Amino acid sequence: MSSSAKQRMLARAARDILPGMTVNLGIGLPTQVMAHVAPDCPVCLHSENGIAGVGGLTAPGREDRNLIDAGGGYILCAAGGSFFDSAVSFALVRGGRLDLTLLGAFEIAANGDLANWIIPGKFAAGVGGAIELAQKARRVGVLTTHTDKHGNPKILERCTLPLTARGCVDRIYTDMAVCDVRPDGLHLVELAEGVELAELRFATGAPLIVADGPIPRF
Amino acid sequence: MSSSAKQRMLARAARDILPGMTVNLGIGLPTQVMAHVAPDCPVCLHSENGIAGVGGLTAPGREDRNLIDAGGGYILCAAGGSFFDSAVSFALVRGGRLDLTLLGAFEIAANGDLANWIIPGKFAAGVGGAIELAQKARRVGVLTTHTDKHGNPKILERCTLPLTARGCVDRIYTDMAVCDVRPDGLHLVELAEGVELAELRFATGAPLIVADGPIPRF
Amino acid sequence: MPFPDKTTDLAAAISKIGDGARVMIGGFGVPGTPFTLIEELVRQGPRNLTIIKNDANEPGMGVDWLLQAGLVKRLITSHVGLNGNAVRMMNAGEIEVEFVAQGILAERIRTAGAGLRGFVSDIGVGTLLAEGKKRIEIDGETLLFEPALEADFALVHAATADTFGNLAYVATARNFNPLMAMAAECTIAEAEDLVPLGGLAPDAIHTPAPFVDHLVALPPELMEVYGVVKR
Amino acid sequence: MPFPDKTTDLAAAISKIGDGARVMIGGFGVPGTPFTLIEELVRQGPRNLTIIKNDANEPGMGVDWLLQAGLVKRLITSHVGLNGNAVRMMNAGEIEVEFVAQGILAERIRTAGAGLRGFVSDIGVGTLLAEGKKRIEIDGETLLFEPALEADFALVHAATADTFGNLAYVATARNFNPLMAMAAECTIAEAEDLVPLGGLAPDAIHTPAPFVDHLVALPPELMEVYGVVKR
Repeated sequence: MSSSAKQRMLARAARDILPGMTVNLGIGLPTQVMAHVAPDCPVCLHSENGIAGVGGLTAPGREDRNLIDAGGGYILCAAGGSFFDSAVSFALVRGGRLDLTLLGAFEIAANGDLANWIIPGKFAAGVGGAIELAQKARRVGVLTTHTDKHGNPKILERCTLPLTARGCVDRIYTDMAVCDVRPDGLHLVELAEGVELAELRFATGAPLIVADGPIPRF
Repeated sequence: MSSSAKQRMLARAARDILPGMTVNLGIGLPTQVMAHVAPDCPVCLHSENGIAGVGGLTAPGREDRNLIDAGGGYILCAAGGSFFDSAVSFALVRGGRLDLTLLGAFEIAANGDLANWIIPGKFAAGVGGAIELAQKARRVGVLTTHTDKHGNPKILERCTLPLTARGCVDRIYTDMAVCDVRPDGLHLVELAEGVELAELRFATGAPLIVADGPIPRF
Repeated sequence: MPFPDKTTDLAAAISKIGDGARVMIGGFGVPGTPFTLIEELVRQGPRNLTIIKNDANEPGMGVDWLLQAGLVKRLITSHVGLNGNAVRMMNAGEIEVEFVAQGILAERIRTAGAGLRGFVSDIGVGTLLAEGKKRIEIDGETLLFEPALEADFALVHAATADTFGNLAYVATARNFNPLMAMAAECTIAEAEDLVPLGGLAPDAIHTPAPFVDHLVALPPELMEVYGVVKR
Repeated sequence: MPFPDKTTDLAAAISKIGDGARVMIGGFGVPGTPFTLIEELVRQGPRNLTIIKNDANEPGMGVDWLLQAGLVKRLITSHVGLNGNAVRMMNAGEIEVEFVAQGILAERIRTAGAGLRGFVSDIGVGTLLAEGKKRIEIDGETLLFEPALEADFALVHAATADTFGNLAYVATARNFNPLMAMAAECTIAEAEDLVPLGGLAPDAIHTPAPFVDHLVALPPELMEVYGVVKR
């Protein structure tokens, strides 16, 4: 993934973060989306270790040893932010008060299944908070390179890895496209600048439903 | 119940409130026990509406409109007291952090069954916090007149009213006696000043086990 | 990072509550009862309400206004002993009353707020209160299933709020308020003191703003019913 | 009304923990991890411990000290991704690891603290994480029973404590600490700042003193491991 393709993907995901939302950004790529949200957009950033109102990353040397996000990054608390325990933090997630989460993925299926926590025999460091975020956020976006490092599709007809949650994904943002999971299958919403439809179909392991007319670009 | 018998009963119950205990006193007679605990005895008084560290009743005219006990009395918060929500308050009770509760009773059975919340057809205003206090405090004392206002025994072989909790009572304090519930039945522990054993047996609706030797008085 | 301003007009906030709504109301006795929100609810008058509150207040106060106005179909509560009017209406069949043990009521509300379906406990096993409850066998022991208790609206009273809806309660006025604020589809808070963003220490917030939908600032002079009860 | 003074000596407090104990340890990453209590636990060296903690810290820190000393039989956790040593020991069969979804872990601990037996949820239904869990049928839907998770000891880290054991945490160092403080037979707290009775505002206390058994005051100069992690 080129740096410019990555920036476009991050900026595109950021456009779906709307004023008034409470949002949780997963570790890795999703965390980087925040830099693309307009600074005056009223968004409450939740991190599952116990804060609503993340105010950005701390400048080096100014870190507060007691104030991190779930990825271990040192953060600021915005005016109007709050701290709470881990039970309240997940009550907020499971109770329907999280409007949006953006997560990473190993595999996504056309029916919205998500696999992002275990590769049996290779990677199994624990599910952390992913399962509850994926299953219970009101809206779930996945942010990922369209293919893995070997060029294989990460979007499949069915996941091969153990699932994080069934049918949970609403929208997929990649370096190549934005796709929506709908009851009748995977819909192409937008195509990245410079990507051809044939190229996208080749890199996608599930049938893509494409509306008539010009495909919007991002 | 004469005023002096009542005071003796309250003072006797107060002697079982030991340093370091967290204690909940039910509405009515039990609440009055606190006046008999030595002021320098380190006891933490819990009220189920959300305080640990009740510091006594407020002087008239000095009430804080936001600070009451579960009976609606205006109270003080001692230095070292804390406030919490109703879920935490009952977590403390059910979780085993309440060392002692003293409750009132309609009926008590020799096996420790307690009935103190409903008289079908007559009185049914809700169980409040009684059931969890009775079932989960580490030690449950009952404070009551030995007989009802018609002179009928309140201590019975079996309760006739719907139970608050089964087998929960450890000790009974009345104007006539202190009795313990043990696996083999109801044991007389102490007899009130001026009460004869025969008189006590007559006023008690269950067999009393009395140890050999002189009976301690209170 | 700015946050939404959730302050709104009293009438507008309460107008969302329609006939048949399930409404949780904070408070234990007077402390923490949102009298101003209740008064406006009575003024607007939706009917057949299910009210979930620890107690029924006292005659002429709070929940009693709703009862007297005939707006309540069902009351889910732990105790109504201080309101003889509620007892009378219950005995006369004018309202349905479901009694729940106080800590179980608190926990069922919290369970809804935590997005869980219910919990399993031994409270009430072998008593009248177990009747009609689903039994669950765990390790050979028969226990009771207590379903989550959720609502359409929660009306809560806070001492202090910021404009985003972070809430802080004082003393024993906390009680059911933070639990109910989590458990309803729509949470409406009234606050005695409204402060700007940052006016509440983030460590001292009892209800984080994401749980609160609408916020009504109370006038500096509170209604008399909020005061010390003279008995 | 005076209250008991629960302050005690570090070694004496930890000496209560014997072989085979189940020990909850607060903290999410560095914030809230009671490093001083853990260090003393390693020094005293009880074996076959079951450790319950959100994560395994990082190599050379906290829980990793217990792992390296060979004191841990079983680890119940949500994620060990930042500690490659824990992953290696797990893969080599040197420790048993039970992974629990983070919010379910928090809630199972809280449920024990609340004196309940378990809760029922739909989290993980139809996935690997549901395997081996008891199913409960509610209104025709198959849900999962999550048992309360209790422990013999909880080791927690507070920013401020009074002598009675009321605790206050700061920022994201709160995390699992208040939940674990409620869930163990015996709760041992370390505190950076010890204040006299009345030194904590009763509205701002996160863990009420009745949940705390022993309190260890930390020296003014904290170990380096409490500081900002340089990566």
